[in-house]
Amino acid sequence: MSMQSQLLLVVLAPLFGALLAGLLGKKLGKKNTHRLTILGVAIAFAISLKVFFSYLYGGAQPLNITVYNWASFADLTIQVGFLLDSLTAMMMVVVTFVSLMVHIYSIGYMQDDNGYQRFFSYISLFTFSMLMLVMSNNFLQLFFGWEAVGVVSYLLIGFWFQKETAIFANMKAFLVNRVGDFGFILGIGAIFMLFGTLDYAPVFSKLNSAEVLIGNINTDEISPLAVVGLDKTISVWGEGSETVQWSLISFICICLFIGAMGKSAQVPLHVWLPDSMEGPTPISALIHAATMVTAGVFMVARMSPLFEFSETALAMVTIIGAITALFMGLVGIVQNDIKRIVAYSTLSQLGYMVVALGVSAYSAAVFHLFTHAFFKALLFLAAGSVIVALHHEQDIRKMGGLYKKLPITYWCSLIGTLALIGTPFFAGFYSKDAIIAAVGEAQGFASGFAQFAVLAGVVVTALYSIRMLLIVFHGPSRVDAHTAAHLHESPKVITWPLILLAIPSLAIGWLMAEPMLVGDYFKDAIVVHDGHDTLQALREHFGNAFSFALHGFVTPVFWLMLLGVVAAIGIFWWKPALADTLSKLLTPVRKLVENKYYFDEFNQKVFAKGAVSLGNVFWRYGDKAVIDEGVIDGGSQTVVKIAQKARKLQTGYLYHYALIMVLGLLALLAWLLFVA
Amino acid sequence: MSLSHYLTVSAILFAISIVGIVINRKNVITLLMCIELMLLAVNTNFIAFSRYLGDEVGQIFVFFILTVAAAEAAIGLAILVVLFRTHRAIDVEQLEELKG
Amino acid sequence: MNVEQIVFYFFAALTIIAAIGVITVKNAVQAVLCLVLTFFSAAVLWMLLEAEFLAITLILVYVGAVMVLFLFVVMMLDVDYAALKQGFTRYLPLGLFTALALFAVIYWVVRSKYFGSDVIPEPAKHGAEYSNVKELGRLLYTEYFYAFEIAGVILLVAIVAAISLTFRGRRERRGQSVPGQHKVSKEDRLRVIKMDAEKAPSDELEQTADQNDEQQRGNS
Amino acid sequence: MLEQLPILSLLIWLPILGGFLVLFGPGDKLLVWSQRISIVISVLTLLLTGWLLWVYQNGSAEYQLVEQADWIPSFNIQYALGVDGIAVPLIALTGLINLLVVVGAIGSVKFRRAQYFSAALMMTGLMNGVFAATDAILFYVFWEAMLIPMFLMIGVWGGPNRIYATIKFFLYTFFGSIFMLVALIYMGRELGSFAISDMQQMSLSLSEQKWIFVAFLAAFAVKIPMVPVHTWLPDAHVEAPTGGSVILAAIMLKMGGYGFLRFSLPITPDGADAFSWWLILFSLIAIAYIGFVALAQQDMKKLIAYSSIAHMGFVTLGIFVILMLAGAAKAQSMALQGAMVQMISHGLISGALFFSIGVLYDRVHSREISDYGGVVNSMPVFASLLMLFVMANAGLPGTSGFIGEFFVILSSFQADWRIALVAGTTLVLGAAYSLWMYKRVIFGKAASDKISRLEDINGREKFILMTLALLILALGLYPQPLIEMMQPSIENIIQLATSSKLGGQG
Repeated sequence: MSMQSQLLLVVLAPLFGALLAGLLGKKLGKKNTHRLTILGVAIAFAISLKVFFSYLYGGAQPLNITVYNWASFADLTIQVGFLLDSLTAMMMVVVTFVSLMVHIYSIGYMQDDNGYQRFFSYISLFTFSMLMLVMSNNFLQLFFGWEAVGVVSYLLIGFWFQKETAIFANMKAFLVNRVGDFGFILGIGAIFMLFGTLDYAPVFSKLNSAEVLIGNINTDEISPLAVVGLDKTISVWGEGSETVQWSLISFICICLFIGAMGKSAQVPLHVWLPDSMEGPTPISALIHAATMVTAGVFMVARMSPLFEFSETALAMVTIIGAITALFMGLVGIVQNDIKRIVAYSTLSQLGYMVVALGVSAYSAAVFHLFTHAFFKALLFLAAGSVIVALHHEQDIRKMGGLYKKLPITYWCSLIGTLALIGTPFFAGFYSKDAIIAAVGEAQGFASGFAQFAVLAGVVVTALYSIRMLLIVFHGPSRVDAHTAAHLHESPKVITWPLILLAIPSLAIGWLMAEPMLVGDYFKDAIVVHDGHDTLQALREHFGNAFSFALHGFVTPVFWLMLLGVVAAIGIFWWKPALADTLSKLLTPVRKLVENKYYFDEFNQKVFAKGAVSLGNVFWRYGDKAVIDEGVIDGGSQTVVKIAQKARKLQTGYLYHYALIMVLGLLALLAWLLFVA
Repeated sequence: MSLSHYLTVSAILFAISIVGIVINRKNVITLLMCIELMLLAVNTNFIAFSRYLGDEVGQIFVFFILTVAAAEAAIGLAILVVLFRTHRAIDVEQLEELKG
Repeated sequence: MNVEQIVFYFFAALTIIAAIGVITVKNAVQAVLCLVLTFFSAAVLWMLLEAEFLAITLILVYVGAVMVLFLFVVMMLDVDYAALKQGFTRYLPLGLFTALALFAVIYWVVRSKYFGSDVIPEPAKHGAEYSNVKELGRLLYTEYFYAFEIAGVILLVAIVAAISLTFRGRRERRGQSVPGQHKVSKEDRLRVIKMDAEKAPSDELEQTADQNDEQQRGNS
Repeated sequence: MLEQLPILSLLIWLPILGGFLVLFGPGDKLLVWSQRISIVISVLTLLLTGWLLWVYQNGSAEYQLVEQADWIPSFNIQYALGVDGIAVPLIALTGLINLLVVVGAIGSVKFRRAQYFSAALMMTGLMNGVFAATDAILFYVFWEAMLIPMFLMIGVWGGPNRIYATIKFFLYTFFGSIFMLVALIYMGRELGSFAISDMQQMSLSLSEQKWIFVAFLAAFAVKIPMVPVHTWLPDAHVEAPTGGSVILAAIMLKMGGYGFLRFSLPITPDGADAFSWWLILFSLIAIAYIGFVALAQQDMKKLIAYSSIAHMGFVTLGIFVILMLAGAAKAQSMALQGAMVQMISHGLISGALFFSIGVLYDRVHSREISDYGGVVNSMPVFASLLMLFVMANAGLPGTSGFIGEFFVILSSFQADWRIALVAGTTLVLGAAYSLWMYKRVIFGKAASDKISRLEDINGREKFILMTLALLILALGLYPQPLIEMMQPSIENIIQLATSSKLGGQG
């Protein structure tokens, strides 16, 4: 089978699964539906794995494949096609593997739901869309995938459409994402303006030709972009000589990043992600932890040749990422909904990835994406397991002491938590440590703040993770008696995916750190300019995965993490009274954090209400009052009024007519005599 | 006697008839009479010009005007009679069917 | 001042005074008589202009026929002329203004600067052999024959119109119409109306009316 | 033999005569026969459009399938027909929508159904005439004649406030087209010919061009409609019966855009250039301002009507932005392609949306959003189809609604990024009003017993909605055939629109 047909199979197998499940689900029955969709995703996973290994061990070359001409006119061709390189291969594996796990898990999680077939159709469709996104070789298809995952996410958040909160959350998610897409499409517009094409290949090759110039010409005199004709600017404000000009490359990067902010839930476009927890838990794991939300990170990494040319954009990326990493983690500490805690943790971790992008440590970011996908999916699915066991109870205050009853879930959660907080040897350690190291090396704008944020974030991460683990699994049971009586470990279809995800959470960092983080696995996909290479230092003293982890025990990062763990144990387990004292002491801060910095209130009042009332004003005063009643109806009424006045002229009295005639005659005579 | 004298006399007659139309706006009979006066003024003009320019055609014109005026007077009075029969009045102000 | 001038000024003044009388006197009969006087004096002025035929015609036709018609109508109709004269002064200023302005404009044209005897000298008087009637007759029956015929038709039409306007038809006789009485059938005289039985409250009636409306709407 | 078939004449006269046949033939008394005849005629018309698509040769901007005969020789007015790449897709759309409207009317029109069929058929013929006419006066006659069946359709089968709506609709559009007639007559007198292609070659001074352009603008801006002459559309849509709304939205609005492409740009390039900033400004207002207005609507049909105005804003933006893109051939093509694809796509999407609202209206007899809620519980198939249409309306990639917006935003970015910025707000606004409506109507618990007892769509409705859904997806996933068909004509229009008629002075 040729590469093209294999790749097509990767994409189409889940799509067919989705179509069959969606259109014929009722006829197929539950079993056949999940068998079909799982088969589809399994095929995709198998091929993805094969492709991944060919890049990891076989050193395969990047591949650009055209599937069909989407549109071509005026020597512009827009194609649908695949760009296959190491980055794509990695993403394919992440997407298909997590998706496969989630498919299997859902058999158990969704078994009693009425929308069983619909659910499988959606998640297979999501897998298709996400694969289209990561495998795209042009911006149009990227945008297609970008929007398609958004739509499926919309459908899945609102899966339980009778729940008012769910259908509010899904609309919110879609609209906030659309705000990001608004930036994204402008970015694509700018790319089209600058490069005249929508394909990756010409864009990257042009940028590459600029990049090779960096060492060869005096960059103080002329920028390499100017040499290849990419130094266009656009006027942002003003006319004539007083215009404010922006570099188009920076504009592109900022716009694209706004898109990434929407999808990867960066402040201030993060508001949708916590609400998206209204959806079923498997999709929280798949979409809102492992894959879709990392699309922004993937996209920026994919566009690394572009971002490398824009210090401005990178600085912005750093700041946004740092803010998200720290402040969203803080919110996680005060949450009581098990899924929301994990969601805020996701936000915070996404922040880490974005900071890494901002300091040009793209491979660290992508590697964190990779490891995070496993352990965060694991955490979500474990949370789901708890929720199922407790009959859809999500409040951690009504849990406690579950480790005996749910041993597999507990151990998997523990592994996930340890990976998350960055315990050496666990997957999260390698990626997170690399990010922190890279930020430490960074020289750019706001790198100081970023450094503080990522370090403080370590403490915060440990705090909320351990807090959740302790409150849910340890301590006294607060489960109500009826539920407690029936409490038992989840069925195998639920626990097996947990175990299968726990393995990479434990080991993937150890295995992959060498090629991906310090090796040259990403050499064909990610471009880092020489001056920016913040991972250089890491590369030099990395040694091997084992020694790096050992070294991890003596870094300040480890001690900060330990501080967080100890603090969490102290506050939330050992002396719960301390928690109350602290929260009283820090009331204003707590209020602020508990209300998630009032983002939701602000958006709801200003944007949502504002837009509707603005619409009302436009409609009532603009359309109805001015145009309709004023001009249109007003105009016709004026005609009627004038006519009514004019008919008064016809008095019906002959002598009036006669008099007017005489006067007219008089005027005419006078005019003839004295004027003409 | 210059032409101007005759023309002036007819102008005065004409003006008087206009005053008559305006001030006697209620009485249709007076209106008719004023119209006769006006025609008289016009006829006088014609005849004066005819005489002073030595062209008898002007008098022919007067002849026709007299004919038409007589017809007009006859029909006008007939209308007046009909009007009086239906309205029991010849007050012009009651005749406002033309009013818009 | 020669005789001609005296005659002119006298009759011109008489014309004007009589004309003023026409529009001012209260009594309609007097007004008609004033009009007669105006025509008379105007006829004299026409005589001065050597339009003998027309002057005579004016008196014969106008004074003799038309004015008598006027008198006849005025006397026949039972009109309160005094009431009609009300509001006489209300429009006087406007009327006077209009008339004066008109007169001023006309006078501006006809004053002696343009039509004086030095501009258009008075033509010589015709001799005794000149016949105004003959001249007019020649023109009328040759060049203007068609117009003359048409004028005749107009007069005819006027007669027909005047008669048809005022003619009220034959008086009705109160006789018996035997054929009419024979043709009458029951339907012409008697109509049977179907009515609902009497119901006291009025709102029920309205309801049925509403239902009817609905039915109609449904049909349309 | 078949090659000699006067396809265009048949496309015009077959439905019109069919309409008369239904009207004066079986009528309402033999409703079944009226129905059968109407469907047969509609299917024949659609087959003819298929035949047209088959015989139409891509790759040239020349008029094809030309027919010509003297009509009023004393004024050199011809009965001249012909199609190029921008007319063919619109005729195809007309044929399709006609069949769907006729099929859709079977269940939902309750009285005078035969007359309704006949109005729809006649309108189809007349609309085909508008797109196929190559003589300006012939075009004008079809253009105005089309108003009559529409006027009747809204006035007879419309809602409670239909009289106001019809009068407004008629006066608005008629007011605009009168100026067009004046311009056409002026040019015809100067030129001695009313052939559109001659007018396109005609040399005109700048002030002439400005006047003619403004006259055309009055006609086309009302039709399409542009802000601020758009207020007839919401009223007309709200009062019109389902089929009327569909035809109005799917095809009639497109005539404005067609007119801009056929008349305004080629005949008065310098005039258009002089006003291009204003037109772009009003297009942007249509996109952003109307987006907000749509957000405030409580009536589903009004909401869709306003969203149509916003989408037509993209058409006008795409058409006029090419005047600011001198030299950028790719972007110009892209803008016009975007505008044209947007027209076709909007025809499908708005048609589908109005049909969907008709489906709901037939069951619940209300257009108020607040009367609905939780429709998905009783009508799952309908809900999923409506989801597709709503998403297409919000410009989701993969559906046809995306292409136009995407192309126009991309190309207008090159003219000025601020244009793209404002145009891009539709991504948020379009999604906001579409999805908010969907949420309130479809999602949630069943709002009332009535809603929970609704029957899902029947076969007839399924046929209509599925057809449109498939086309929306097909066009979204593979627009190349359409684009290829239009490209030569679009290049021709760009050529005409960007070359000044002022002979080097302008």
